[in-house]
Amino acid sequence: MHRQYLDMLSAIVIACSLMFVTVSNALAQPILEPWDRFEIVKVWCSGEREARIISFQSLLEDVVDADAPAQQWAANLIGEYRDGNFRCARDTVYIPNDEQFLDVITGDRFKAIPDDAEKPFLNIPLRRALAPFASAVQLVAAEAPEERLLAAQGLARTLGDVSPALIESIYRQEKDMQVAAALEDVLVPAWLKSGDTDAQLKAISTLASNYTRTSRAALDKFLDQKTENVSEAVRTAAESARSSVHWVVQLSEVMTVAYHGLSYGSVLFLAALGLAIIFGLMGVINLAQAEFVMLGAYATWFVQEALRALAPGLLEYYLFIAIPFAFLVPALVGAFMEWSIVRHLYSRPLLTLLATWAVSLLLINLVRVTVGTQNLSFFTPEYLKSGFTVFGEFSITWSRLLSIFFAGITLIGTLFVIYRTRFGLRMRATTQHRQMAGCVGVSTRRTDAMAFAFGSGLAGIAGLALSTIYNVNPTMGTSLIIDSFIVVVVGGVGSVLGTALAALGIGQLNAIIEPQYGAVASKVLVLLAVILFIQQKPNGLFPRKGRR
Amino acid sequence: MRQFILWICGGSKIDRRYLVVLGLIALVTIGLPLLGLGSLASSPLGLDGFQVNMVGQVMAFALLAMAHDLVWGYAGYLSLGHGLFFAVGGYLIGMHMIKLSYVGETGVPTFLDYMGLTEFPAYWSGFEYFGYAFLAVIVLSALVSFLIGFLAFRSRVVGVYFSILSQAFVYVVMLVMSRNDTGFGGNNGIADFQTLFGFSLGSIEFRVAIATISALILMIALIGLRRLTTGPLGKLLVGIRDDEDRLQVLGYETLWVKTGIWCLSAMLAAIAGLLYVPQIQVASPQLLSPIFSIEIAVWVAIGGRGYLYGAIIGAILVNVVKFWLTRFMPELWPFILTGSVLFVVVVLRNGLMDPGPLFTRAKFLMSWRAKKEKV
Amino acid sequence: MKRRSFIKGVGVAGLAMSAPGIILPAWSQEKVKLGCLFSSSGSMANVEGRLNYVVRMAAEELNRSGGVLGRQIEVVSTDPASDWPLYGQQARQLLEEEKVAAMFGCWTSASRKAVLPVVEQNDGLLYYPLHFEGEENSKNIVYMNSPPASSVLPALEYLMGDNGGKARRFFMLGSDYVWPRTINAQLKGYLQEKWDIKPDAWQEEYVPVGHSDFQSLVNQIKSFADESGEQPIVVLTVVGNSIPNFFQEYINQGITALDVPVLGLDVVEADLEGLDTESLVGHLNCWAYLQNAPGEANQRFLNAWSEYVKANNVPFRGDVAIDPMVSAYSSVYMWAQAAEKAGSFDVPEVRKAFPGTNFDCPSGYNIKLTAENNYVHRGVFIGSVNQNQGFDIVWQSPETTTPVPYSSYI
Amino acid sequence: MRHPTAISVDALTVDFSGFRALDNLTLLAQYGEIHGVIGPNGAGKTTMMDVITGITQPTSGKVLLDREIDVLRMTLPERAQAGIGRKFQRPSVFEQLTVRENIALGVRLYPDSLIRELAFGEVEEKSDRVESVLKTISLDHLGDVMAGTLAHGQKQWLEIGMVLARDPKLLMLDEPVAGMSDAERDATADLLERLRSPARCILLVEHDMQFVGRVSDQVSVLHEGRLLCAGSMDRVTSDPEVIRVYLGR
Repeated sequence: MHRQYLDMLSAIVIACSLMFVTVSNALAQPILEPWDRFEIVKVWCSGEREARIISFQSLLEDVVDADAPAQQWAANLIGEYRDGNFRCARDTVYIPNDEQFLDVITGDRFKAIPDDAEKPFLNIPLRRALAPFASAVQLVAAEAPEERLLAAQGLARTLGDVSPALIESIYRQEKDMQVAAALEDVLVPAWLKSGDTDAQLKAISTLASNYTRTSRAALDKFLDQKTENVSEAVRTAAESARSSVHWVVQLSEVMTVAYHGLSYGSVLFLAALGLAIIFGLMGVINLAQAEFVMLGAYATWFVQEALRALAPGLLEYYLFIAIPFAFLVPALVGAFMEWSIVRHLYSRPLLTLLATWAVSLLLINLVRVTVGTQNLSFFTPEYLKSGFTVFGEFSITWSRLLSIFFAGITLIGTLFVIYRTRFGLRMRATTQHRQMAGCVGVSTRRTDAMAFAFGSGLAGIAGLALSTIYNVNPTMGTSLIIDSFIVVVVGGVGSVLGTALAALGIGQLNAIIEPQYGAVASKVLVLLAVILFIQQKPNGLFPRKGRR
Repeated sequence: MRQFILWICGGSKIDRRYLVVLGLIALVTIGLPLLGLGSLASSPLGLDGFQVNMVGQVMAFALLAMAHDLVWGYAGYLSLGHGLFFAVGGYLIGMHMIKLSYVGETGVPTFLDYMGLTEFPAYWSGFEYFGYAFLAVIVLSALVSFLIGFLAFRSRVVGVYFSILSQAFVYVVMLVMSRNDTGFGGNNGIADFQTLFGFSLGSIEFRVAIATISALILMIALIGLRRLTTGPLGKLLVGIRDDEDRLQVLGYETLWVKTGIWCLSAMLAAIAGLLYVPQIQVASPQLLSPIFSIEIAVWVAIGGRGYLYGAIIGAILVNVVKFWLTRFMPELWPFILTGSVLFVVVVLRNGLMDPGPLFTRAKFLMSWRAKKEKV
Repeated sequence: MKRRSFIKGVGVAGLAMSAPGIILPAWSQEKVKLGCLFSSSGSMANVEGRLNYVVRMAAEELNRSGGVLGRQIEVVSTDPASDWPLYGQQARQLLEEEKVAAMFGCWTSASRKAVLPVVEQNDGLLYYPLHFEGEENSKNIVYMNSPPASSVLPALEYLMGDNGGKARRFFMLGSDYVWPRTINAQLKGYLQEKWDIKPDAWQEEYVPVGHSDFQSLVNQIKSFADESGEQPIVVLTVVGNSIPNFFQEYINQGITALDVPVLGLDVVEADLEGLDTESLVGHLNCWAYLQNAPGEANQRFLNAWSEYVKANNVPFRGDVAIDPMVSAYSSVYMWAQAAEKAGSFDVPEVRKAFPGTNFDCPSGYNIKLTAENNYVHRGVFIGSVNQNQGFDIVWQSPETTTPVPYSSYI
Repeated sequence: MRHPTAISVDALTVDFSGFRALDNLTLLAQYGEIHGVIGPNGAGKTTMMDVITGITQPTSGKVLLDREIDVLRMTLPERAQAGIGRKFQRPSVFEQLTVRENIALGVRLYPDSLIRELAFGEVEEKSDRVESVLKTISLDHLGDVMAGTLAHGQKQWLEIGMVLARDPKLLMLDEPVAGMSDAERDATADLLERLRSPARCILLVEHDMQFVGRVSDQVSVLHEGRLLCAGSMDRVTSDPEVIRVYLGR
């Protein structure tokens, strides 16, 4: 009896909701009554898009003058809806909520829900329309300023069909400065449209205060329109604002390119450093270096999985916990490789080239057979998600920043090891004059082994850093190896600083060329540049000086 | 008779192993038409089209390996970019075959079509004539190799540097050729060839013919290079490999000697490519992949460098095993390859042609262990 | 002395080995052989590798139900190692040495182009499970998947329509080879003729196959989006590992499907493995099969696959099924049916039997071949990334579409 | 009578990253004489030769052949062709070639050769030259043995022979008798005597003072990259500076 009644009612609701204005009035009621709630979710689950949008609208209007609990309920509801947590059943909606399901109408909790309860599909336009309303409702409902700030920023993306007047009124009462600022951004378009000069000036000053392409575009649009109701003062203000914004935007774009160069350079550096050290010490190019990078990444992954299983609490920090492992695993493999193969081939660098290539093939296939070819899934810690804007359009992504950070640390660490430790001393001695070092009692064999392990370990660190940027699979290294060779060649034999500079330089070159001429062209030009460079400086940036 | 054999061997004494390999190739040259065509083809000894085709490919690889050995084994420069010249030959003969199938009719292959071309661009003209194509192969490979060689040798890029640079070269060219706008079919390369010299590429006759020709050319090249390397130039090369400064102080423009050898090797590699592509019927950037170029060096290393015939043995051995394993135990192939490379490089060092180190090293290990026990 | 014989040995061994035909086991005669040409190593291994197992699975199913024409099926797998010419090489081997009745293989157009001359010269059969650029119709290849005209265009139409968000500006990003270029050529033609959209409304970028650093490209997408008020989308035709790399960067630079949705034409569930899909929700792809496809057939297939994975500890996820898997799976059945109908295994007969053969594909459609061409009629799905590394079905064609090998927009 | 100047080293300075190997060195050597160059280790004897042969590039200074030819402008081979021959300190003969082939390497010369090389041509008059050189260095009985198997002294002579083969104007010998038995020294001394000719200047770097005194007419003493003093052997040995340097008083 009750069920049928509800269905009938909902049918009517849907029917009416197609007739816009009348319907929105019809819904203009307090929203604590179960039936109203039911109407809302019913439309949201199965209504036409227009109907749903109208429903959002009316919900917003109702929320404004509803009491706190009702506001809270509405805010949660629309939030869950946006995040795709609805499970539409025949006569209600459930929301997954720690192991349980919450009936949004009655507020009861259930262990299980009917099988036919399914998740409504929100297509792109609907989600676009929904987003601003959701933010608006939360803006109204939320007490805490940070929540309201979030909501306001959400609105700043687009105001959608939310009425500017409403935001205006909220803005008027807003106490919190940040939120107010965010709201100004939201209101700019409205203000510009309004004939009112003060509003327009306010809008322009707001635009002038955030240096983005969008605000530049807005100003351009504003300046283009030939409307009389724009006063001279406004126009000049707009023009000056436009030019300043434009200038900063361009600067920020340059900065972006430079940053891209930096981050790519740091990747190159990480990959090439170990190579350079080993090459410098033993004149051996280790073609398996790229695979040590891969091993490092896999070690990181295993650490992550171990943490996931044993200490989920620490999972957030797996990247740092993994550092020693990412270093040690390749280091050990490297040491073994040195002991079993490389050391038998000193004074035969060319054969070593082939031997190490074979090893790289072996490593790739071992990993392929044991772990598989699929990309490993890495958990992205909160602190690595997205990034932040420095100024204008120049924004920095955390993961890239992390790799730069790692590169910096590695550089410092390596310099320390080489110039401040006895091992480093032995290494430098051996590098400069093998026999002599041998004579003064440096065990060159052990030094070589250690250095090889050290270089391999560095590659492992590179793998750790890369795991946050690229995806990890057995062949991840192959694309890196040649670029890092070029770096070593340019940097000069075994010079850490040389490697760093070369990596940065090539990174920049890439970043500058790629946007215009594409990835291939950048690689080609870089190589040509390197060849010409070698014509001038056959021994790289920092040749090892000394008497023959 | 003996005179003739000496002439073949070059130098003053008879080298049996060299003659064996030479004989082997001669055998293949004669055997292919006999076993591949005619009445014997159907006999249990007979070779079917696939086997003929495979022998043909291996012959082309052997030629390539020998060209590589000329640079590595004799001048001491390990090239990890010989695929570049191989590809020059391959692509140009490919252009020839494409052009052949478009003689007399309008229109262009799809990969040119994508670039919005309605007729062949200027640099394709003339490729319908084999003579022209062949000339182009020789000239282009010589040109490219001269450029690389001259730049590299002039600035005294040596040893590992040289290897890496050659690899970087082939890598970059691969990237360029993988682009569609380059006009050579991009990543797909150029394919669907129909005929060459009027043969249909699929026909057994053609396969036997090209395989035989490959073997013949291999034989001729082997004799030629053998005479070259045992002759005065060989001495010069040994000199360059062992102590280049010394030679220069003796007044040799080693730069030109090296560049000359490098170009010669490049041209041979290009010819090998020219023989290879009609047999696999596709010329794609894979010919330029760094891995392939390294594999060439691996053949030579396994066979043994500095013998010429060593390179040939290496190429035959590795590729036969590869063909065979990728079919029967695809999983095993990479491991076997790595295993054999490591064995040869670490234990044998000079390749199969010189199993000496095997024993000496064994002895060394023995004595070493004995010493350890004493201590 | 010793050495000489050693060398001779090498030579003889060489000749002997180069004739594996001799070494072939004899019993392989009674069984009928099918060949697999999917790489289990190299850059394509991650996606192609699964197809080997799917084909085996289908073959085993057929064998359990008595085989084909009373003969059991033996599947011969090879590993072309993602090396295009090697595909041709091994196709030749399968046809001329193994005498396989049909081959199932290739993912990239490059590999198919390498096999094409081989199958044509030997009059063999290749079942090709991927959707591709079309513009080809060989009598020796059965194209199991849709050409762009019947799969991509509907998806684009959807995105430009009301429910798709009225996309009007297009950033076309692809790997640099034939498939992406042809697709984009067709799209451009389509947009101009059907929607009268001007060339300044799109930007075309290509990266080398296997390109991994999308930093500056994603940045370009950003500025492309900011240029004008109209709704931009990305038409993504990069392949292989470039796909996850691209999405990783897309996430990192914080672009969502609400700002610039991505229509990933080669994106499959497998590519989302290892990505945090929360921030990818709403991006689209289009295939002739999606894992969430409704219907019994799909359930049966999914269960069979997950069991097969468990039983043979296959190194791939048992809970992920992608279009090419289903295509490869169906193709075995399509072949079996044709063979039964022809009452013979030799290709000309089988080919004659093609028209009318059909199969209840896991996608829920009854897919069929007609006399017109060698393209299988498939249904079309448009999927949208959901929170759990899968695709929700946004739209699916009422019935199978008629494939159009040669597009009119090119 | 004074012979014309063969080689003149003028204000030559060579820096290796910080360490100064040659410091404003000036040295003259005439045709027809055997000019000994002595000095303690690190005095810069070998470096000077390296500069003259072109293996090391000087920081500043001049080297003139026959008072006009600016040697520093030429490449290594060009210098050799201009008539500068040099025997290295450690014998650097090609051990995998026979003695005769080693000499032959010395005889045959770019550009006229390489073409013939490729034409497989043995060249008559040149092979005669090879034989005569073999006689001069009295290794004619060992023509066909591998150079690697020669005794140390014989290697030294062979290397001299290689250089000699082209009949250089300026013949630089870096420690030719190092590690030789007395008999071998005598032989070498005779060899040098035989090599002396008015058209040739022999620059002899040697530690063995007694040997230098025995063969050379002029002696220059180098110290820390500078010319300490030059003149006849007796004059030099009586020079207080030299004595101080050698006896470290």
